[in-house]
Amino acid sequence: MAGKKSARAESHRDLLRQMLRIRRFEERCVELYSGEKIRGFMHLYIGEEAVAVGVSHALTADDVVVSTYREHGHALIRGVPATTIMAEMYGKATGCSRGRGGSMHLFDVARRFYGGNAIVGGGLPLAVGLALADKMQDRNRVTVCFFGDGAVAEGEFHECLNLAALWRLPVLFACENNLYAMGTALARSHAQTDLALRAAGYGVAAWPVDGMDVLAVADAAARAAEAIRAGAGPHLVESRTYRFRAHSMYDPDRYRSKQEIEQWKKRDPIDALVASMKAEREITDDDLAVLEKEISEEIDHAVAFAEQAPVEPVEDLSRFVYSETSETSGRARVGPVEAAS
Amino acid sequence: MSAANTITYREAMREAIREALRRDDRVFLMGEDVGAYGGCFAVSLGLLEEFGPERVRDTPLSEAAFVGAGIGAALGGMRPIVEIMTVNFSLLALDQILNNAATLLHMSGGQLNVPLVIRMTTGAGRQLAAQHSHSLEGWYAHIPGLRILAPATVEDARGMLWPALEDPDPVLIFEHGSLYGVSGQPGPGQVDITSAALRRSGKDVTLIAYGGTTGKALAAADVLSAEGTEADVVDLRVLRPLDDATIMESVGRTHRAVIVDEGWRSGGLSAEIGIRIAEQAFYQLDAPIQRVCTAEVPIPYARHLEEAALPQVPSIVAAAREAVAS
Amino acid sequence: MNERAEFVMPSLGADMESGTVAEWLVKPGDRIRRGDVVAVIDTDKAMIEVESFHTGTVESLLVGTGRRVPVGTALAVITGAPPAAEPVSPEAVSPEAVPASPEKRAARPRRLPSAPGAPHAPAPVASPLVRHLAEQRGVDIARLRGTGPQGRVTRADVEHAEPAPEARVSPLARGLAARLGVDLAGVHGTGRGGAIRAQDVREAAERGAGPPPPEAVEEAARPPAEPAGARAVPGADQERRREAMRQAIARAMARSKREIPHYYLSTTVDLTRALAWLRERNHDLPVSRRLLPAALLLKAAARAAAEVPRLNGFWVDDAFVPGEAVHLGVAISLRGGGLIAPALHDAARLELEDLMAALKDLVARARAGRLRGAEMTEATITVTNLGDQGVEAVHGVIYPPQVALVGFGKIVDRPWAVDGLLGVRPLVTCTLAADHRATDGYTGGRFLGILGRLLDRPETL
Amino acid sequence: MTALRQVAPDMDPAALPRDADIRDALELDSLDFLTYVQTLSESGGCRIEEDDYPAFATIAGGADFLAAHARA
Repeated sequence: MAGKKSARAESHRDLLRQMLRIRRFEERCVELYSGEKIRGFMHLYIGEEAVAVGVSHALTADDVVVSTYREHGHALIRGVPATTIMAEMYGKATGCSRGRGGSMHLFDVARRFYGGNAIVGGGLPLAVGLALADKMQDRNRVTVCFFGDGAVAEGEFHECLNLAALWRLPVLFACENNLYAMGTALARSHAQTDLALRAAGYGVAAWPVDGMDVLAVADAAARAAEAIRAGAGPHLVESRTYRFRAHSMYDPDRYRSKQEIEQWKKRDPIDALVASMKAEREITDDDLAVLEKEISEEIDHAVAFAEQAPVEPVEDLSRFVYSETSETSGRARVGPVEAAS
Repeated sequence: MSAANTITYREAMREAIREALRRDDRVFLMGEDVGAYGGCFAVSLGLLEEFGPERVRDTPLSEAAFVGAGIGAALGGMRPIVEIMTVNFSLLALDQILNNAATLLHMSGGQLNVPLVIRMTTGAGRQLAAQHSHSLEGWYAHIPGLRILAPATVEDARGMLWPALEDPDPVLIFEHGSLYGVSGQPGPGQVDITSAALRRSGKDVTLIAYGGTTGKALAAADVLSAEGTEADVVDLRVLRPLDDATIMESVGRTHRAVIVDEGWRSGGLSAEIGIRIAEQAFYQLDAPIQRVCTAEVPIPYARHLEEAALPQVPSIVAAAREAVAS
Repeated sequence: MNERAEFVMPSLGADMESGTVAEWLVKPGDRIRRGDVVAVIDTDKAMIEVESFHTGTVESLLVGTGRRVPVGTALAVITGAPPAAEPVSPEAVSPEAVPASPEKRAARPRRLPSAPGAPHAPAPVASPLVRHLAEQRGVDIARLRGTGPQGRVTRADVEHAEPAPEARVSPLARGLAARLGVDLAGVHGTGRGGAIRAQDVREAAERGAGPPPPEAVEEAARPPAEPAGARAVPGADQERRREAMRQAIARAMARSKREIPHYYLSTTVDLTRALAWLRERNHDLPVSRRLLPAALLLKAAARAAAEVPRLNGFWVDDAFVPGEAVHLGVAISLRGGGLIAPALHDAARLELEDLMAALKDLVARARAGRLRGAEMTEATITVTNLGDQGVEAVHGVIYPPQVALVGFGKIVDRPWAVDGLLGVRPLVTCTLAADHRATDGYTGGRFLGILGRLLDRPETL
Repeated sequence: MTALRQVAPDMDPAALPRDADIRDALELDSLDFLTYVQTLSESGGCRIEEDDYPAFATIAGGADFLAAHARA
């Protein structure tokens, strides 16, 4: 009994820790962006942490993640080091995409993190293909594809749901419904705002879930992943969530009211988990302080790493347009997944 | 009529796919109607029966999804051959081809290569009108990260697929619709996918063509030869990266260039080749560069209008005469 | 504000220590441009047209015709034009163009301006204002007939002149004209809108290079007592020149044998394919466009020199200086004795037809005594072909400061083993004399190997 | 004769026997000889193939050839 309870507490602490890592990391990003260390588009995940953390909780290290341009959180909790993520946002050579990607295009094949895709809906077919490869090669993996409510309006969403269902591919469609496609509210762009119902039309099992409750998300994702691994084909989990900050650093946030934002902030997923853990006596203020300190040190380290990281030489500008193996060793055959693992 | 070992371009392509499916179990073919129907142009006829529905996959009419899935499968260690019915339909998958296939390697700092082959039909000449007849390979040749092939001969149709599958990066193969019934020698096997080929040698003028216009350029060279003008015919074969050396070598000998391109003239491949000649062989030119391109209209249906819109042997001959005279 | 520069007696070869002004082609007050031919210099070996390295106005001539002066002696003073009308380019007054000592000058071959066009008529006189106006209006002042005092071009002349039509010249033709020394102004274009094409330039070169008209020849052959044509040399003088040339050759060859440790290699090449190819090629062409085997031999030598750059250049100050391109010296024996080896400019890149035209032109001008200065100094390697004399092999003496000399003998039919069978084949013996300070026998052997291979594949030449 | 004077201005071709080899007598090299043949071909308006060159080795041979091939 005590063992089970402590395992539960451990699991909760891990969920909290991951959410806090994302939150604190992004808060530092805002500061660095304002200080012109980070440039380009930067989309923050603050408020939505429960979704990434809950879904990822259901995955093993072997599973694959395809993400969006709001992917700092997904990358962090899939094990991409904070150092290489930060260096990437600094545009440095030791960044996880060697300075070619920036905030929107984080990649780490060794962690099976197939990137930030900045075309809304563009990652969905990739996920379907990755799952197809797994199926054809008899690998029992789940491919998770994160996408937002905006992507549900794209043709690629419908094509991919159909194709994945048709071929019974091991894809977990993880919809992060934060109610706004940039500035367009869900009700202004979807005739049917219950997005999970869309999946039903393709014979895909789908569950809507409270995206501000990390335990609920984790539970739904675990059930979906289990079914997928059992060969039941694709599943969709729609997490209803909210971003506390504007769409990107450029966004004046004119399309929603202050009251609405404040309302949602009362349901902050981190506060909610902390409250429940305290009630269950799973965590103390001292524990929390230690956790915060650890995370702060991790982020300090990442910033220091990025600050001193070298920049990619301009002479290397046109590298990685074609595979270097093809130029140097002629017709070498490279399986990227195998090569990286 | 034909020699024993002569096959059609269609058969050559089918043989190439069959060989690839046999040689490497990571290879599979997918696209609209490639299975039960046998391929819109009957290229994959019989392959479903031979290899089964896992490796010869009919897809829904979802170009973005199945092209993107091909990219994902390539990332996952497979070697997909994706067939798109015509180049016009490929526009539905352009997002995936440009924003993912051509871009992932660079955007990921070298982590993700995409060993994918996409085949599609291109070109006019079959009265299929304006949504099945365009030559948009020049658009694709604009994109860094892709290799663009245009097999013009049975030998290339037979030999280009395997090296394309061995290429660690995405390769697009454009098959001109008018060529499927053409017969020829399949050749000994593999060919390179890096160079242009000199299909005929002459000293007076260089005709630069590719894919569906190569045969027309050769026919024009015959006409010219009867008039005493000997033409070099360069078959580009690879539209990206362009084999500048072969082009410049030829123009360096003949000092006159005629570029034949079934694409539209404005902002197209012919413009690219023309300016490269100006950049690299300006002092070799003894006459203005000539171009024979498709008229700047959507391809019309009526036969006489379609014929008038496309590069034809007489227009190539006329351009060559102009180059030699001016 | 005005720059003053001296036009000096140039060094036109390692063996030239002095020269005689045979003729002035300009007079005080004439406007000249860099590259214009301004004087004919008698170097003992040939009459050579010499170009100016300066743009400006001839202020005075310091040395009269017939006076022999050492290399480096100032011959004329050239004053630069006001910058507004004609900026003097920096290179025109750079020290490079006016070498300090004859020794240095003789030793270090300079980058010379590309061969200028045919001799220009003295430029008409005009004020800076008028020149400026002409430039603005696109009028070529050299084509105007001046109506002012002493033929001076006036403002009204320019204002009434039609702008010179922009000549349509293909890029290839323009480059060819520069290489062959053809003045485009005199070329008739046969392309659309009168565009000048390569063939037009070749034909013009052919005409320009062809033998002088019979009248001129007769005039030249008249007894010395009679007044001679402008550039004809009186007989006694000719005798003296022949003697002087002998002396110059003696000096150069003695220096070569004294300083250069020669090594010699030779190889025999089967010309069956080359001659068959040549025959096929010449078959349909008029005589004027036919190639001689010599053109193939020269082209092959130039290409081989391009591939073995250690043999193409100069030995200067105890070090090898590679040539910037293959300027192929061609040993030309002069009728009546003597030898001269002017250069075919950038011969490795000339097409065969152009090389043939250039060769005809060069030989004709060498024998007419009308070579240009650059042609006398720029050779980076020399070829001597004594085949016409029936000689089978030449073991030559290198022309310093070059480091190699290629020799071709007579093409002779000889028994030759091919694929184990004896056949009669046309053979030529190719020899190489090379400077052992610059290269070793291995390099020389490589050169002959490449030469042989090139001659076996004439279509690639 | 004019053609010969062009290539060998220092010689007097009129003094040559009609059957002497002009290449030897006038010390012509192959380029001179080509120029000679070219001049005759152009002035005579007559096509001369490479195979015909040997006929031009003597003045008599050249004259005979031209007489036989000159335009009617």
